[in-house]
Amino acid sequence: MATQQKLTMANFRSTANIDWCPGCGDFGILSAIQMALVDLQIEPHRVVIFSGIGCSGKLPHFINTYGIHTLHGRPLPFAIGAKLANPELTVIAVSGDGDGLGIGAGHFVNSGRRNVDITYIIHDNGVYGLTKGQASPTLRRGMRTKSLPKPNINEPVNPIALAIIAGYTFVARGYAFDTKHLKELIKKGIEHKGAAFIDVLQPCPTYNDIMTKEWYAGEDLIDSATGKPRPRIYKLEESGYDGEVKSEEEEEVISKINMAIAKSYEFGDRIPIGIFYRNPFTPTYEERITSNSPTYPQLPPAKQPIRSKSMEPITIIDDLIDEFRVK
Amino acid sequence: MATQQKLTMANFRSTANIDWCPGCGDFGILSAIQMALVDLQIEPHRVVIFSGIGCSGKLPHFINTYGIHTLHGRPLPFAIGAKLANPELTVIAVSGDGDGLGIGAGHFVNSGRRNVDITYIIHDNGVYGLTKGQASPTLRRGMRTKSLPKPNINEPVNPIALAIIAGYTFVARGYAFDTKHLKELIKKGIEHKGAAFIDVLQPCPTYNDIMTKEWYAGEDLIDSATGKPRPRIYKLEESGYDGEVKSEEEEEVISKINMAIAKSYEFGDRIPIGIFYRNPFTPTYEERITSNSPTYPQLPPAKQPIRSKSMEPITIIDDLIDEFRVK
Amino acid sequence: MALIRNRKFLFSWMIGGAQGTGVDSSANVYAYAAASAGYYVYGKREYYSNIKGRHSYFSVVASDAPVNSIIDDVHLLASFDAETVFRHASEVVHGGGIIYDKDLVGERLKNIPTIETRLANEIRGELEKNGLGDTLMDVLKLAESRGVRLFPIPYIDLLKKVGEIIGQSQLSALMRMVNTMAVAASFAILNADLTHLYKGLSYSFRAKKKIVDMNIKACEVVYDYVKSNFSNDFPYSLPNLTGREEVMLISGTSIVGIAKLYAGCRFQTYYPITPAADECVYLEDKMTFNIDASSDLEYPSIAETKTIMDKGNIVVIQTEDEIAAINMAIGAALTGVRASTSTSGPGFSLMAEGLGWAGMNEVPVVVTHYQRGAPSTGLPTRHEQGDLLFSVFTGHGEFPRIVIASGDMIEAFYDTIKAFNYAEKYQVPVIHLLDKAIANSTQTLKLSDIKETIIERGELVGDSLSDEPYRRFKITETGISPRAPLGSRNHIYWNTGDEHDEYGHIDEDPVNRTRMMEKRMGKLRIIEEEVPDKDRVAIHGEESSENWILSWGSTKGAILDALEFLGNGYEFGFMQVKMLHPFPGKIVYNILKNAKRIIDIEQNYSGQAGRLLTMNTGIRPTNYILKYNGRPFSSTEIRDALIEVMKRDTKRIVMNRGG
Amino acid sequence: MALIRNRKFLFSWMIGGAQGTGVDSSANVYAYAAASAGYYVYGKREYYSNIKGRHSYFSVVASDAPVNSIIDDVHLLASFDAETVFRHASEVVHGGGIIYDKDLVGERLKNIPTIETRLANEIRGELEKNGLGDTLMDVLKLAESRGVRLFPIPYIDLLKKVGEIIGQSQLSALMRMVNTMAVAASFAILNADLTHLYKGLSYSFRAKKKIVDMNIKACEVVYDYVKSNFSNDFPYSLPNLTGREEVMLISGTSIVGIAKLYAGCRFQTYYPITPAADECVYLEDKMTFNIDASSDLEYPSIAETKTIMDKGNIVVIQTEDEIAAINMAIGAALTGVRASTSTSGPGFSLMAEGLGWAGMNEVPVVVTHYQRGAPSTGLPTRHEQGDLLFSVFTGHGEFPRIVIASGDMIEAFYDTIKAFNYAEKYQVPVIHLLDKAIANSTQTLKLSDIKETIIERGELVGDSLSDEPYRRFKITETGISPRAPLGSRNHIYWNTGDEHDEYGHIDEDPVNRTRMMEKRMGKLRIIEEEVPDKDRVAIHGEESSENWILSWGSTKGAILDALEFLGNGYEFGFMQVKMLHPFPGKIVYNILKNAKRIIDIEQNYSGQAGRLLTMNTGIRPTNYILKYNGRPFSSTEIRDALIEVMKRDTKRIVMNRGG
Ligand SMILES: Cc1ncc(C[n+]2csc(CCOP(=O)(O)OP(=O)(O)O)c2C)c(N)n1
Ligand SMILES: Cc1ncc(C[n+]2csc(CCOP(=O)(O)OP(=O)(O)O)c2C)c(N)n1
Ligand code: SF4
Ligand code: SF4
Ligand SMILES: [Mg+2]
Ligand SMILES: [Mg+2]
Repeated sequence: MATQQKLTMANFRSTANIDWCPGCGDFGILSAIQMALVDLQIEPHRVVIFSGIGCSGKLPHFINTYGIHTLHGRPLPFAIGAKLANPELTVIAVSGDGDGLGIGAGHFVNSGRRNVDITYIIHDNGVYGLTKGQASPTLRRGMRTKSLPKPNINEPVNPIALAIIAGYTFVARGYAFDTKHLKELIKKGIEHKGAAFIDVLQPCPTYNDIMTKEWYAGEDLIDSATGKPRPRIYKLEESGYDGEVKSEEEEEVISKINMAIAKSYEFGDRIPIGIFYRNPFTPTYEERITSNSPTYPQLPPAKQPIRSKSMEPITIIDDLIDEFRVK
Repeated sequence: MATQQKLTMANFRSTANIDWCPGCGDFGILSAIQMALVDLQIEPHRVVIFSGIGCSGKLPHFINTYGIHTLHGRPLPFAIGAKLANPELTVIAVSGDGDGLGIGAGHFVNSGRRNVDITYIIHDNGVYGLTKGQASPTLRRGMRTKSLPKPNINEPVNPIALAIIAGYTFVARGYAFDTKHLKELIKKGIEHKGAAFIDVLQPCPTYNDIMTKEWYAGEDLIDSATGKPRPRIYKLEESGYDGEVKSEEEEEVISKINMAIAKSYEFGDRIPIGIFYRNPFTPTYEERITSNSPTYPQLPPAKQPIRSKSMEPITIIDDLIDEFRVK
Repeated sequence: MALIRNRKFLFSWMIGGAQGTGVDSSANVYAYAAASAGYYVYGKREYYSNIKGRHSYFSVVASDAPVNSIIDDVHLLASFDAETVFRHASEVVHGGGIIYDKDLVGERLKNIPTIETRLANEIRGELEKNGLGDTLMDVLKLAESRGVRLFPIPYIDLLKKVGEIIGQSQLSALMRMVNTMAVAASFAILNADLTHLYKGLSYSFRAKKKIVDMNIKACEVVYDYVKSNFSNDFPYSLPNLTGREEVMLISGTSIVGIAKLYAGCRFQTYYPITPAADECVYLEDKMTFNIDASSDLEYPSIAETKTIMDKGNIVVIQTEDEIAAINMAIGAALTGVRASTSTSGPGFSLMAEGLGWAGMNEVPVVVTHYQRGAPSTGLPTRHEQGDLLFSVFTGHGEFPRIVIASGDMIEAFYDTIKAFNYAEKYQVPVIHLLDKAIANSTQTLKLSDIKETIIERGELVGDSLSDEPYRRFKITETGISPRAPLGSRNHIYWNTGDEHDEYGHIDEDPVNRTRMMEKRMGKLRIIEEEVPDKDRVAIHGEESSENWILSWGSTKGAILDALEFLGNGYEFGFMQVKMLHPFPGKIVYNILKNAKRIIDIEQNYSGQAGRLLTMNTGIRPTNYILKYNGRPFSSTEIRDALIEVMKRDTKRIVMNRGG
Repeated sequence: MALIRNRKFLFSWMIGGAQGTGVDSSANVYAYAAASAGYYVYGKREYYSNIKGRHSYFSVVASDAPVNSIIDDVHLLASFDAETVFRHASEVVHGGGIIYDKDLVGERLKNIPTIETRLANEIRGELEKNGLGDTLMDVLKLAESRGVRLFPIPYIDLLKKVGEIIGQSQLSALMRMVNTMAVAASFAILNADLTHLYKGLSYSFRAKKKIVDMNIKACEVVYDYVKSNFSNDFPYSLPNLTGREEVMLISGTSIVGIAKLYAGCRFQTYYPITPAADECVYLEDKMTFNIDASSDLEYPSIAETKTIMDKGNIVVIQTEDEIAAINMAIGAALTGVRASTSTSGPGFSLMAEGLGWAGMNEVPVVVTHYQRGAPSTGLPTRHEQGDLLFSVFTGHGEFPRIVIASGDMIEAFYDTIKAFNYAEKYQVPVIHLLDKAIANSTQTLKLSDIKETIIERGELVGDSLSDEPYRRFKITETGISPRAPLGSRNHIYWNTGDEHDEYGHIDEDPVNRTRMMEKRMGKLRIIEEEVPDKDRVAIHGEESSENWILSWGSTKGAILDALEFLGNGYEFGFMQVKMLHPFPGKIVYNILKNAKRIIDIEQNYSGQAGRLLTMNTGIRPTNYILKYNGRPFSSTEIRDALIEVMKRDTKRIVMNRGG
């Protein structure tokens, strides 16, 4: 690669008009991704961002990288297809919580099992934003956000625990309005070799009138001593928690899984953000493909020539046909 | 209900020809279900068994109860629809591991969140039986069963842990060839108020040449002391394990969840069967519906009259229309 | 059927603004007020797939006779932001007026990022052509030069005044009333009776009396301002009318919701999607309702004890996806319940497999399918009739289904009930096609249009014991086998998506297979024989004409209105196909075989109903009037296009109006 | 095109037995042996959706000229269980023979639970009519009375003998060879050369020499037994033939797999489903293959460094469902890779939404769709052509796609390559229709039929920098915009399922919408203009005839063979539609407009191609020959039905043969 000018935020801004509601947490996620790419100095054309459908789904349009706004619930299969076809791409996928954990739950679970080297971000706002505020799978039972005619009767899904059980090897939670912290998580997620999942708490000021910015800031939890709000959100790394798996030993892995899952149930007056779990030892899907198909890393599908310059196929099928030849 | 003759196995046998392979674990599951129904003395017409597609999917045809052989991956939505429409039915759903955890994973997760009072059984044989032995989601990475051209490159899903995280309130594992034990699990699952999930280890002698009956019996693990095989399978209840949640306290619930998940990773030379987790405190979906809709228990959808004997609608819509009337 | 030709009055009002600033509710207030003043009203909503900030607008037509569509002309444009005026000023007719925010006249086109580049260029081009700059004032000047009256309103000043009266000094809180003020200004200009507006406010804000009172104050202030600042000679007015029948003002999704309850639907599943979700949220809200427990009730056979209650309930489940939605509805339907699911294009695509299972197992399930701009995610909040052929052929293989489409809200009401009747009588899935135009429009409907109806449930068997084992799929002459709900004593059966024998067990025997295919598919013939012609095809206009219009679904309103506007000299027969599958080939053929012209009017690219016509009768439309820009036809467009067809025999006219 | 009329020999052999007892592999051995002896061979497999125990059978036709279908007559039935004889004895012709297990003659029909009640009753009825009981012996007697020769074989005794020779005393191990013995007995009766059989065994068991050797011993023993126990005058024989071209013996799924590699497909996704999975498992097995690194390679533009290797690889992913399969393939295709997914009916239903996204975003993706018995789960292992209309109209809304169907294996090979060429040239999803009959049949194909071909990739842009920003959906005259793979320098773009502007950003502007619809849908016209007629319609038979056959897909073989058997006196034109969408309306119309008879031959209930014909040309078929019992047409059936049509002008003939 030729020496390049240093990339700045401007390089990652597209010309599309951002049409999220004022005060939406999605703005924070957008900047965090852009900042992470600036920090990592990845050229825009080497990045592809996939999204599903929802307010969150519009995100790729606002970033100047390849942006593929797919179908509701399906960003993961699309993203995995692109990444495996061209592993040199930096692939990020984003979903809403309905997108990723409702209609997309089957892909969520089965993608964990593959551990493809992508970064997957869920905009966790507790509602189906773009369809006007129905309960999303993360909304707690009994809650009744603005648009619900009746309180929610579904138990919420626990995205962190689900991701760990599904096999994601990097599992973290961020907060949309702590952009710097989120940026760091995204950077680590991109740098992590394997499937990184980041659940991002994202206030939706329009429809989620319960889990608001103020709520996360603990404005209803006044510390009797200081008279100040006690923020719900705190950072795992500042609390001495370490979710990093230190060795391949089953015992170590399971103990870290357990610790992380126990932690993931903490969600009320205190809400942890940061890395819950990271296992650098599980081989990526790309490595596993290589074990069956040794030329894959040098010549992944997108890099393979398939014809000569005179348009003839270059695949030799004589030996394949010969297996069926009648002798 | 008039006094009835005692129901026997014969009452639960259908006339359809059972066409599983000789030695298939599915036979054990079939008998266990039939035995459970006999033990519980539930009249055949009050039971509906839903299944997906696969060898496992044929099961309802072999039982003399209502039997609904649905689509690949979809028994849960069908079953939940029927149960909620008529909560008096005893509803059992069965899936293959591909059916329930591959294509059906999204329903698996989201059904846990509802805790509808049904019993869900997965035939866990590590392969896609009816399509001739491809790897199922529970097959471990690196394994190469009979029909695979290459070793499996997916990480397995952990059905027990997934079920607990998803919200099933009764989570157990059985073994197809310990029919009595399995029968007891199924009985408890049916009696449990809420969503009961039972993962059944099911040898597939035709395609899974690794996790065979002999393997479960530990025939490759010869105890050097006794010279006898050391069975892999052991019973949780005999090991002092108790997965029953004893109080509604969050702490108790989370500690039981953690214990169960830790246990669920034990799968190798020792494989536990029995109840991993049971939480009797979570309200069922039926109860939650009732909280919004008080007439539901007495008049669930299937029991409601909707017309008069002269075929006129009996729903009064005057007040509904009045809300839109221009005054 | 004669078309109304004695209409005296038709007034078209439009309000616009950013999403989230109350355009919708102020339009409802206006529409209700106009209806309350004695008018028939039709309102059309346009909005982006966006929650806040993008431009939305509402057109409301008021008339002394029933009106079924919008027209292109705007008589009075009410606005409170600049974008609305930039976008819509050119639609206001000579003699019409524009209400706008006096303080915004300096706004420049190039500073409004939500106007698409293409449109901005078009507007700029028009301004330049007239030697104007690109401010709001320039646009207004241009309008004025075309004879449009300008009504500048100092909203902020007036709001401050209101604030003083009600004791609220925070401007941001007051700003929420600016939309109401635009309506009140309209009423003042139109010399209309404010009391109707107040009724509209009470209707719109229901329980929230405080808000209503505040808004009433705001109305008064702006009304006074208009009266004292502008001359009272605007050519249009909305005097109180008398003599109209009692009406309701309702949207398509609500009337379908009511119809489902009335039809006895007791199980509804859905996954949120625009525009179907509104119907489902309505049903969630009305989960419990009254039933007439005093009538001679017919209980389902499986109800062993007859519980008498005067409240019924519907179970409404928000599922994890549309696959679960269709399959859960089918599961419920198997218990004998009337069950349905509502969705739109993308969701419907995901239901293809489930629909086939229902067809194979002869389960009555109703899919209410609100079409929207497609393909793929398409134009989620815009209109289209693009899913017809897909609905007729959804799913691999061949299974019987019924596809019906409603032309307007009253039809939607009855068709909803018919959908369940067909589903149960013929034991087939029924796809009820609606669309965004019906879903999101509001219209005054005569209360007298809601008449008695009946519920037909087809052959249901009870708990009776018979000598032979129950055969769920018994081969009968009609192909219809008596149906038993799950849980019926003595009627155990099996279902499978595999080919099956009469008991429902898997059966691969070739002879059985052929029989079962014929049993199932044969039901289509029975349907053709039994369903009355009028429920399959509606004929409007001049039956003796050589010139025929072929259409289906919500184009009906605009076509009927256009035919009225065309007046004498243009006589058309108008064939509205109501049952699209099985296609009423014979009926249609007999009418169209001698037509000189067959003009296919549809809101899609390929003339899908025209293609079905050819497939089923061999007859081809001679001309097409199509539109696929995401906006419903106005009656003006259809009128113009019909004239063009008649004058020049243009073969394919693609309309592209609407913002 | 003239049909072969100089065939001298056609011999039909059948083997049956329970699934899991080697019916399939013994049929392959036989077919290979016959091919090795110099014959052309066509083999059809029938089996239940079951792994072990249900009846399966294989019909193999051998001839001195290419053969493309089976016939109804069986000349020699080879069996080793009772069920096969009960089921198929009646198909054996006068002069033919039945090989069976001597020890099973006492088996009773009523003790065979896997025979469907209907069929058992039919067989019993036939026996009773002839005053016979219900044992296997009775069935054999009946056959004998019709002039069928009986060849009882004492399999167990002979196996024991084999056991002695090879030193294996466990009968259960020896039993696995009983299928081979049935083949060897056939060879003995047919006076055929055993060395071909040995080649067949080596081919079938590949590396497993020990098994081959054991089986050879078993062949010898049974051969000797037959030779010394039966007279040598069976009317049919299989002498070595010379003069045939070099051939391969292959199944449809394998040849498609090879074609995909040849076409440069480097990414395949699938979710297991019958019968598509076999193709995918084949590809998984051939994950690495040779490429001609010495030719003048054209590297993709994004390959910054050109790695030269003589091995290519294909990534084959077994996904969690078909929704993931289609979408993952699309994701891969976006990187510039040729990507495809293979499926059957139920899986295809789940792809409806993904397909629409590909259409909307102009992504070249190939769906190889093997039809099977439908609707729903249907008849998973049986044949049908029931998904045509669904394929043409899959998905909500309107988007361009290409639907092609192959008539036989060689067509399947070239069509696979064309599918990718079309997909890339026109940037549309391509649905390649195949079916169970092609997938699971084996046929001898001339090696010389695999000729050179080219790979057309359409407009691909490289990394070149241009002055203006890249517009992925640039409006062009053809509607085709130069395509850049993800990762290309200077070509950043966006995709969305929403309507979009030229850059790929969401755009709801009505004018843009209309343009984009026209851009995309307009490509169908370009396809119609550019694709040569012969790739859209194939004409066989007598072009000058007034009597035309209309068909598509795998019926081709049986129709061609039937036309040959009909001989002079019956001259038909046979129009095989190869591209079903866009439908070659003009070409077809010009040929059929003057036809007196149009006989639509299809394997579905509603004559789907006939309906497409009418929809696109207004022309209706005059007669139908249909079959939907899950079994492919035999040429005999088509011959008989054509005669019936010609003699009696029967309008709709539904065939129902095949077990
Ligand atoms: C198959 C399908 N079903 C439904 C929809 C309608 N839809 C659009 S956005 C959305 C939900 C978005 O919620 P979420 O994923 O939480 O994203 P958010 O808007 O909250 O960011 C839905 C259901 C769709 N586009 N496609
Ligand atoms: C939508 C769809 N995709 C694929 C199939 C093909 N199919 C039939 S059975 C089966 C897998 C069965 O595996 P599993 O669920 O593990 O059940 P088992 O046979 O092992 O009991 C599949 C994929 C189908 N019927 N429907
Ligand atoms: S609706 Fe909520 S999530 Fe969507 S843009 Fe507005 S604030 Fe953000
Ligand atoms: S293939 Fe396996 S799971 Fe299926 S019936 Fe045979 S043994 Fe059982
Ligand atoms: Mg959300
Ligand atoms: Mg399985």
